[in-house]
Amino acid sequence: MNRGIAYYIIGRFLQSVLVLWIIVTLLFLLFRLAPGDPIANYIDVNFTREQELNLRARFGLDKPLHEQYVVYLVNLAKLDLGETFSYAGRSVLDILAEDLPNTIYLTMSSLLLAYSVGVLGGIAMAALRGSLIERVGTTFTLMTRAAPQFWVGMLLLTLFAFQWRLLPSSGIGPALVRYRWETEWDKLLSPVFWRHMILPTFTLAIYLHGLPLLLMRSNMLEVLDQDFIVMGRLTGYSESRLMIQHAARNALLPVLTALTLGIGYSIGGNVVIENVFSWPGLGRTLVEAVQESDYPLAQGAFFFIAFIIVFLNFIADILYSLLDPRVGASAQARLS
Amino acid sequence: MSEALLSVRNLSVEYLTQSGTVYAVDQVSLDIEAGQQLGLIGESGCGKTTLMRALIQVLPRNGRITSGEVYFKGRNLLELTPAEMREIRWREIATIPQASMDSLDPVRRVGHQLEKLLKIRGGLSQAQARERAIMLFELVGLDPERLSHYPHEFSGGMKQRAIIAMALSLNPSLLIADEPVTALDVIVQHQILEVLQHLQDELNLTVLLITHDISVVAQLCNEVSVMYAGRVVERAAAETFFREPNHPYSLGLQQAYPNLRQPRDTLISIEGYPPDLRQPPGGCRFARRCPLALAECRAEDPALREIVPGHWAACLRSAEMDALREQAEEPLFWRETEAAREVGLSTVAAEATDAASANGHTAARGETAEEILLDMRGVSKRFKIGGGLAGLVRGQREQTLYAVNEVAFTLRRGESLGLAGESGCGKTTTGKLLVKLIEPSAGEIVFDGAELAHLDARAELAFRGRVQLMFQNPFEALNPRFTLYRSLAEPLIIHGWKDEEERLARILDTLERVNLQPPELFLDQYPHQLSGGQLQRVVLARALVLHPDFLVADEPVSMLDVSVRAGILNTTRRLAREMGLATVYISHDLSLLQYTCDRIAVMYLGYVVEIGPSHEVIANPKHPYTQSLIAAVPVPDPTLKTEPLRIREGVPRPTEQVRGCPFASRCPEVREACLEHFPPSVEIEPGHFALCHLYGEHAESPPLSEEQIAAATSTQY
Amino acid sequence: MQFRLNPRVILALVLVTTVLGMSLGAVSAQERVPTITVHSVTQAERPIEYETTRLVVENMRELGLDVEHRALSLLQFFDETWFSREEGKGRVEKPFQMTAWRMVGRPERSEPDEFTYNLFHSSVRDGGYNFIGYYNPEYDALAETQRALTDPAERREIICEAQQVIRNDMVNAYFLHPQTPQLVNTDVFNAASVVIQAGIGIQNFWNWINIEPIGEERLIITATTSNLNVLNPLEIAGDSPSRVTEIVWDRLMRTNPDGLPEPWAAESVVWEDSTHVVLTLREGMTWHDGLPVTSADAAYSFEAALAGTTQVDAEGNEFFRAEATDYYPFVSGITDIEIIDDLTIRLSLAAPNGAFETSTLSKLNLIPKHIWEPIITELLADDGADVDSIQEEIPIGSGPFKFVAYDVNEFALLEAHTDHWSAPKADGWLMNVLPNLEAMIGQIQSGEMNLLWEWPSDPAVLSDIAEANDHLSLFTETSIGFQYFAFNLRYAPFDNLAFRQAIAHVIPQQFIIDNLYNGFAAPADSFVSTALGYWRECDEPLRTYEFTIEGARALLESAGYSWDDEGRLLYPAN
Amino acid sequence: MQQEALVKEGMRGKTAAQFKQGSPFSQLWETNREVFQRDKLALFGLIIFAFFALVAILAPQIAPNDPFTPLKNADGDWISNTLPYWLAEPGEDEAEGFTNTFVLGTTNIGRDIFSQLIYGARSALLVGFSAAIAVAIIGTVVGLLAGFYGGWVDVVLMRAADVAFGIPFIPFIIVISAFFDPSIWNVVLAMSVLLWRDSSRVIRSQVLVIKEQAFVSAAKVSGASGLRIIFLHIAPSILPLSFLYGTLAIGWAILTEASVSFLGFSDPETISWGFMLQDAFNSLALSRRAFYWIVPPGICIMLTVMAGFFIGRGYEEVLFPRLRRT
Repeated sequence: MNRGIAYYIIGRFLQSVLVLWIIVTLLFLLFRLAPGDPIANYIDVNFTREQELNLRARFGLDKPLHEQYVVYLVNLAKLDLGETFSYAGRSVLDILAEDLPNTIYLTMSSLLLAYSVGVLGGIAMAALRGSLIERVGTTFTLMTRAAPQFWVGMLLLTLFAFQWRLLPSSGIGPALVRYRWETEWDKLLSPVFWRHMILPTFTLAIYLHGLPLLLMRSNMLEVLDQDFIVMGRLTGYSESRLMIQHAARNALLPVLTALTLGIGYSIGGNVVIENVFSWPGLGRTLVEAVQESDYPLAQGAFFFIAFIIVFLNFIADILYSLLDPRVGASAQARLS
Repeated sequence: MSEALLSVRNLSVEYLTQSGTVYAVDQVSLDIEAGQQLGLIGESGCGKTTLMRALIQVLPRNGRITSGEVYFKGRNLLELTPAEMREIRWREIATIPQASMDSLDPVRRVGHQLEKLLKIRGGLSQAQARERAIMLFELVGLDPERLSHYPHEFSGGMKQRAIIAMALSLNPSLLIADEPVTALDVIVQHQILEVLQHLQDELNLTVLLITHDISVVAQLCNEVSVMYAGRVVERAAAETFFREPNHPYSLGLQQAYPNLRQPRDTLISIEGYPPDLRQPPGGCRFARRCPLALAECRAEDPALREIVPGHWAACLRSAEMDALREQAEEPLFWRETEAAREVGLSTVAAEATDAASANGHTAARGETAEEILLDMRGVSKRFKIGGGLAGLVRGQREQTLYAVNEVAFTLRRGESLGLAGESGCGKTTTGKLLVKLIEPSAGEIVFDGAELAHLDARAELAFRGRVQLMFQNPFEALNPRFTLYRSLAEPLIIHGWKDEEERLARILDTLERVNLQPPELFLDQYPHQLSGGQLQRVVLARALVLHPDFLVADEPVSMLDVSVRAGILNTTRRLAREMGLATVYISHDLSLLQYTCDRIAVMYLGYVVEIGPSHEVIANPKHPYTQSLIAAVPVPDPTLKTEPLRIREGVPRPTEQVRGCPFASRCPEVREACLEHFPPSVEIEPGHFALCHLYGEHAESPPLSEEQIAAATSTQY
Repeated sequence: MQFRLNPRVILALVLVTTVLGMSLGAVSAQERVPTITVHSVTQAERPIEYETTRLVVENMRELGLDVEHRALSLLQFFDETWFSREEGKGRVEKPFQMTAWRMVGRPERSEPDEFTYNLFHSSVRDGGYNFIGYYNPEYDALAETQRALTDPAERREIICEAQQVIRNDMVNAYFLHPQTPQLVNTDVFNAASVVIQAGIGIQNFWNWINIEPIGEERLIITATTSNLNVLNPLEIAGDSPSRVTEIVWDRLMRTNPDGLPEPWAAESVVWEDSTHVVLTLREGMTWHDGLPVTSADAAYSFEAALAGTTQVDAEGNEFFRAEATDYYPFVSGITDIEIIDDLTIRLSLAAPNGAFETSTLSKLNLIPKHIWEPIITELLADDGADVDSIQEEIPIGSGPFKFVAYDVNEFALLEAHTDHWSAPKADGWLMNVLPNLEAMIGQIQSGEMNLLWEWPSDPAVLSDIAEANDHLSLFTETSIGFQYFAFNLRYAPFDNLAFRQAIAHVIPQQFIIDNLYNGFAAPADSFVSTALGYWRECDEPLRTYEFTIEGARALLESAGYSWDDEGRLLYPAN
Repeated sequence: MQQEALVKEGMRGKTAAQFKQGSPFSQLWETNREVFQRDKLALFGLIIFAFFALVAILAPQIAPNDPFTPLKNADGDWISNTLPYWLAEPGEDEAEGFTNTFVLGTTNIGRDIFSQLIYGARSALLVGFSAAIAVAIIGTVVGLLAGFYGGWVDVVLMRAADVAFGIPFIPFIIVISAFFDPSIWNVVLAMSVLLWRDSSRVIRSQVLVIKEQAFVSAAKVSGASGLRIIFLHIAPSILPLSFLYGTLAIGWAILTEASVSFLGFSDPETISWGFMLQDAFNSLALSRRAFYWIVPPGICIMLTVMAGFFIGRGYEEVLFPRLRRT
């Protein structure tokens, strides 16, 4: 790794920190300046004024805004996201740490499925360009991208869970099984968990496969027109070798970046599906927290998701610069 | 012909496009014998690349071969299965494709690509492949260490060498090189040619060289074929071809471009452009542009005939050619072609003025009589890249690019100055400084007595009305969404010409001056409806529509086909005289500058290393760099072989300022003093300056030893 | 990119137009009744309440009123109603005028004191439940009197009178008590063993210990849509956690299925006089960790609820900060706790309290001193934290079910405490959190769940399911909770009785019950549910307000209201 | 020959007004026409939009019933959970005291689903097009300014875009919808605040390319002001890109509005397809297998979003001809 890339990574890192700081500040302002009292819903109707003041003090809401901001930043830096309103005595981090793995399992399995299908499909579509199969295939893919995810989820739910009763409709497993899962490994090794994951995973994958497929297809078409592929043809390499080893490899780079970015966006975008399937993940917690006006939790969940997105955007950039030797240098080459 | 290695018979290729079928190659026959080097010359769009791709059957999806045979070592390639054809490719026929800069897979190391080729196509083991790769790199003059580099780490010349190495990797019987040196700097170009020349001599290669540049053919080939509009129009041994071209087109091409060794006062301009191959005209396809065309030329399609043994031409008048040749070499004669008449070149006025100015241009000028219009006083331009908060968040380290350094020269009214140098030497930046597109970092530019940096808004607008720029790429120089009328009216509108009729009158007048006739015909057109030559005339018209005092022409013809270059140069030169315009030409091409300019300044790494009267600089170069540049220019004459260069390719990046001479790292004459002291600007002849220690107080400084040179240059290269 | 005018700007515009309109109409002496805003939560949050409001708003318009229906998310809804009672003192500028409201039927609300006193006593106007601002000294007296009476019959008389006053004053426009449809899987449980608590339904303590498994499945599996976010005996967190706490922790008394208190963990409850009561614990009770339940534990349960510190607020006023905020009000009347022997304690009250057995002895959870004393001591030393920030790793109680596993907002799993003197018949108890109703009915049908008690949606769906599935039996019980429209009595036009009565007349009670509730509701006319039979056995029936728009108009007319040319309602001339 | 003909036509005497002024935007129309002429799917997309636009405009005329008011039978009771007439048992309706003319049946509180579907087109198109316009305008302006002026302007605007990229999209819209008035405009506003990020980046890089083209330098050399260059020379070339991102934003906006409605954060006073699905989901349409209620709104969303995609693809093919199929 040359110095150019190292410098690039440091620059990108600082940039990510800057972006995160701005997001965090916006988040702070959003939650503090929004209409409505952050603890309104939490204040019991029987509260005396004193009790209310006390509660405000407990959540640091009695201080002037700028002091609150400093405290907030310091706490965030310590990864202290505060205490929830609605979960007694539990820290936001605690709740989110419990949700995060579930969200990650769902995201990763659906992305894995979607991207394997998408990449292979994209290569196939590029190879079959102009054919009827390609036209039907891409139109179908466009349809899946146009259909609301939750609606697809609803239809799958109706058919597979309610009509045919083949698959469980919600959650990650019955409590009687779950309470024996002491570690994440127990959960991951349990077939029950995987059975519960099938419907939400497929629902997400149906939507997600479109991007890699279309991207792969257009990248392939673009790469296939490039001079080094012509060169490959001139050198007498076979079409299939050119397609897979040369074109696909080059076309794959943007797809990989899209995947890395996709992880972040999926974690943010799974909100709807997690709610349809009552999947105990970050998204469901976020929606519940917003509905319950549990401000610290909503803010924490939002921050968590934003953090993951910014982090993965950073990783995507780095990955791209490592995978594509041109990028690191392009920061320098941009000079002339 | 029986022993021909490759024999093409009546080959036709078509492209199916949305706007109709393009008959790109029409009944072409061609032979290459083993050990022969055949140069295939032609303008862009004449079908030479299509022909090449058809030979090895890698046509684009919409192309197809409609007739003909291609015999290679006795087998008809067109009858082979795709798998058999794949076997032939590279093993038997290797190709250096056009735009080979992008022909390497950007995400794999060059060595990997080469070794993989050797393994898969050559059947070598990894170790053998490695060994052969090293050998090949050495053969083409590349450091084998570079095998582990990525393509983006290679300079253009190095990439081209790598491609040549790949082409040679399987010992092919035939090497096809498609424009192998196009878009390379002249020194690099020369070196690649040297490599090819060397390989030809060493390996006795059979080569099919495809190029638009007859100089390259003159240097590399022993046989020449000329293609025009999908046909071969002439075929001869190289020496015959250059001595006695038979087809008028060949003759025109040879005389259309300035030749450094045999300068001419006026060049031939082959007006017009090749016919639309969707509907090829009946009769001779060149007739419209041919000064010798007769009525029957439009009716009868001439076949390729052997005039004398070994010399073939497709012209009805080829028999009379020896008699006509002298007449055909007269540039004014070419104004009589049908295409030229259509654009109004035959008008008496244009003819007279062009000729007059052409004849007058070399006359010595009284230097005192003319006032100084432009004065560059120690102008420097540095670009800061990266750094700061912006650079930090973008991940860019701060770097300073010393693009232009202490450039000083003056320009008088009506005078023309040429800026020469390799790409990256700062000549374009200097051009931008001259027209105030960018501001200098140091120094002053004084235009007509006013310092450019301190113009107020009104003065700046006035300045903008007096200074204009002409661009390299005419296809980009006009807003594609504007009609030409609008494009030409823009400067007038900006400069407050409110009256539409006055504007129109000025525009029409200017279009006429640039020989676009009748001007009304062009006003409603969009840029994409015009040919490159026409567009460049429009660009010139736009530059002149405000009647400026000063014009900067940045590579004005480098994007154009050879046949129309001369027309643009002639017109520009004439108008500059007519309008008393001071002109700065920027070009990498010294022969062009010699043709157009009173004085030439040679730039290197942002410094003007030599400046003086054109004929002086060309005929009697003082600076070692200028000497190298001139030596590197290929000559369109097979009898004049160029000398090997003593200078290395590759301009270092000007990111640090050296203590000594900026050229020291490449200089064949480098002395000890060159590393220590910045060279003085010495006036060797009146008005002829060189920035070199060879002529200054350190002239006696001892030359460096080989080791010292290596040490001095390793830091930069 | 201004897409929309700020609602406040619109409001301002409306006000300006109104003022303009009024000044134009100044020729006529009478003033138009200004635009009325009726609040409700959004359709997404409570669809039926929302639809009801829409319906009533439509009908109010028939009276010549300009009515705006303002549907808000819960948070904003509370901001603009509960927290905006008085001009200038609320969270929003404008105090609320009329809002859809509901009181949920919780077991502790079977005791009429809660509603009688808290909803209408003038002392709780500013911060308490009397957010409508009802002020009637005559009523205040009734509410205070019933508190002091310990004789049920005497109390009933007063409570009947109080109901009359509220009904006649049309303080709140009641319209129905919801009936929650509930399902029990009778393949799993003996249908005869199901116990229904008056005004509550099957989700009651008695049912949990009585319901009798008859087959392989010996676990009660139920579900809730609401949060299950804390299991803490000193906190009342909500409906679902209460289901758990009431069976994990025992209580000295329990409200029986008819809504009346009876001794439970206390073998006897003896009133020495109206302010002293002696409680004797049953022998042999044990905590789930095996230690015996003693009088010290019982006494500590009260002490823990009373624990707190005196603090000073930002303005320098002293105030008492209780650790167990939720329970402190129930025990604040206790002046002394005396341990008499291992099983007996005596409580002294500051004043007689007729509701003490129901609202204190039947509510307070018995907690083990050996676990809670260290916790409370630590909390008292710490300024910031309350007892509600405590979540035990393994909660220990002495109730008939003991804790096995719990996952916040996911599930709570309990097993039978077989050592309990009234051990449950089932082997265990599991409650899942299932916010998704589709999942809930899927599970009840498939047998993954065998008892459904919470159903916040269309009741017809459940009755259809019960009909379609032989193994599911439908139970319905009228709730002690009720739906109503609350008026802000402090301001015009709702300070006028005739006006309020007219509004009451335009609520299509039966239509709502038939269409929105599909019949699963009972008409309401008072804050005491008809499900609480005892407290409704009054001499005089309550006044009825039948649905009649014509009648409402006639009522308004006779009270001096009139209509202008555009049909808009005008205030009476002074 | 040509020349003579021209002179005969009297071209020499033509006045300035007779030549095309060649407004820089005049070719935009050409580009648009090219998109729809070249690409049948894009044309199909346009037809879908036109169809839904017509439906939206004529909603009060087409819809047989008010979308909100529950329908009542002869007894005044709501006609709830009625099957579409083509699925219902004949005669059942008469027995219940009404005539079943409902194309898609009724909801659980007796609202006409078909009428809701028709009115839903209004909010879908409203959301889609206002978001598209906002995205196109913000993205274009930001991209133009950042690309043209570079330097600090660029850094600030592109960091703002990075921030927008870092903000989780749906959660952000949920939070905004929950905190402020539940209104369709807040959803549009929230989307506009984020969605410009893609278009601005692409437009910026396109501006960087165009800015380097010689005709822009030519304008500068001629003394054209920055604004003149931006609006006359650069903007017309990047407007098709704005259209492209605008059309893509239509789909995004409709999908997002549907998702947010589905989660219950939308304006309860506005019928949208997402709201209908939310209503259906919460009213247990799934367990009733009320496909006539669940499927049509989803299809409508899908069709409108696809129409946006189709048109977007049409633009893409014209703008980035490399992807063109040959």
